[in-house]
Amino acid sequence: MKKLAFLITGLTVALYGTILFAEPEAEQAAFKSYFHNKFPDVDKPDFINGVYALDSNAREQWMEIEEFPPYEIAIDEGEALFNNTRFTDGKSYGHCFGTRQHLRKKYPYFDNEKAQVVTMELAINDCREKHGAKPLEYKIGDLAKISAYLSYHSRGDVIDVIVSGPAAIQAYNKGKEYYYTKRGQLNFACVDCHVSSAGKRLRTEILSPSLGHVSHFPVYRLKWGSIGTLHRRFSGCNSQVRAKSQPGQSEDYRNLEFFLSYMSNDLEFNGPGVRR
Amino acid sequence: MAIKGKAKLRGEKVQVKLLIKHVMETGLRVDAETGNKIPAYHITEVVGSWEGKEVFRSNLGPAVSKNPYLSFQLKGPSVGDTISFSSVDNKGIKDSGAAVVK
Amino acid sequence: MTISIFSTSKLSIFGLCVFALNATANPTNPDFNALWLEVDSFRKAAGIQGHEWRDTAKILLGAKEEFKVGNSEKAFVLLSKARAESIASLAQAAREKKSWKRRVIK
Amino acid sequence: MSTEIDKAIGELYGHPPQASDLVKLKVPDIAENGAVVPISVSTDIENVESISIYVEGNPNPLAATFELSPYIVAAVSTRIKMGKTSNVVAAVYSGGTVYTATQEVKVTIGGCGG
Repeated sequence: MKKLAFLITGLTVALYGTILFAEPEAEQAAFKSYFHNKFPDVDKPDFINGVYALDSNAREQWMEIEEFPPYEIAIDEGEALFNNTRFTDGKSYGHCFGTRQHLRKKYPYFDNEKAQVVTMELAINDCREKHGAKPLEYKIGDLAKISAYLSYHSRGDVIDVIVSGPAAIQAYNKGKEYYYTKRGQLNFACVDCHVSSAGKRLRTEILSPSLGHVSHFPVYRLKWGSIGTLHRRFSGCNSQVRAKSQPGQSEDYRNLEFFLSYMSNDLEFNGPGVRR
Repeated sequence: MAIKGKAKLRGEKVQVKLLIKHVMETGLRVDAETGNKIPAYHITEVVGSWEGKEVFRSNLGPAVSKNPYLSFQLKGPSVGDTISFSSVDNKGIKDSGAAVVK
Repeated sequence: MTISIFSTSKLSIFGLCVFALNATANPTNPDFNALWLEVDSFRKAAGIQGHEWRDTAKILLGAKEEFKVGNSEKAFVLLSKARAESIASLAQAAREKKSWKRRVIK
Repeated sequence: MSTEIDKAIGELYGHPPQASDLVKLKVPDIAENGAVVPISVSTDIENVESISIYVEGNPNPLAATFELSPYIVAAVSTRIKMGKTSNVVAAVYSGGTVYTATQEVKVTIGGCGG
């Protein structure tokens, strides 16, 4: 009898698990096929190039800038920071991360112990704090440079975010809710600009598709004149719809990154990038 | 060295590209906090040399983009040669860099 | 002279209207601080739900500054604007609790 | 071409400009962002001594000059700032003559990109 109860419990848990999983997987498939159907002329892997996958005039200028992109300076500076920083305990970033290669694809992931989404930028500051150093600013500057350097050495790796277990699914769902929720005085959700309106002009801009959004960060934006992280861009989006933006690595932004990255699974990382 | 250079042999020509870290302040922008104009601060001159000879010279104004990019083509250098660069801005601050022809 | 600067129609819907505000011409209206605190609490309530708007806090600060320098009329105009914003953002938060689900790509 | 640019070219080279198909100017019709507009100038004209770039709408139209040595092929590129839609002029100086090419670049003010 006890055995039977155990078995039933086990089955229930397994079944429950399957149901929980089914949702993100099905949502990912629907998300991808929406974009594939909307833009049948775009090669699937090309979605990592954002708006440049859709607009040839913009793509040509972008390619010219990519010939010798301004973010190369940031990569060099990020390399120096990553390799030369010695914390007060004598340790370096290498003690936290080991190799610099293929790091980007480990993030974002759901850390069950910490019960939260860990992004690469969060991990960089965790490393600093673990070794007695002050955390860096999350949206700009040195952290974005280190991120650029590490992203550069993960180019070509494939986005492979795993959403597994109830806590991770909860984080995914929170990210999803954030993505689809209207905010700000202009009453816009991420989905309003970057799904049905992707490829359309909003004033002078062509709106980029959400599929592949996370692949090319951090980016050197011509508008910024500097390199910035994904969360800097998130806060820019908030601000553009006149919603209060959040600090970098806020729980909402991390969950959003988790959701968006999962939506772009199987695409390649190609950061850092140049964007207008 | 903040001037990053790349030099690639393509056929008979060496394609030289360089990127210089510089704010290239136009002198027209206004500091939002103080209301004062931010003074012009930009690179004025970039020189490229090969085997001790000056082969390229460019004068830049503040209308060149932040982190200036320049590209030109050279006839003569071969793989392994060094092309060196130097720049100076309107405060007299100098910078340099080099690229080996690949 | 009495100027009604706050629209009360929206307020009653959300049960947030605890008073009908009629700012009087008295430049040292003693209620300003209480009203200000209330609008600020609306702003914070929207913020907790992730729905604070970009400029509400700025407008509220502006209202406080104007009141401090004795520019009461301007202060109340700004406070009214902040109030409208914070109430609309609370409404947005309430509405979005469910309506985001309709937008999920399936 | 504006008299302003004529004047700037006259000041630099001491000769008036003349439009020429031999000057190849490559700029976008619509700039992605006025802060960074890629521009390339090349020509088959021989013995080029100098190439210069002008932006009509900028307070100081002369953006950059390139002094060429015999080792240089007359093909240069850079990136320029443009405050508003205006003509961009490339001037090529050879043998006492200034040859020019002009093209309009539309500049739209940035909003959200990504």
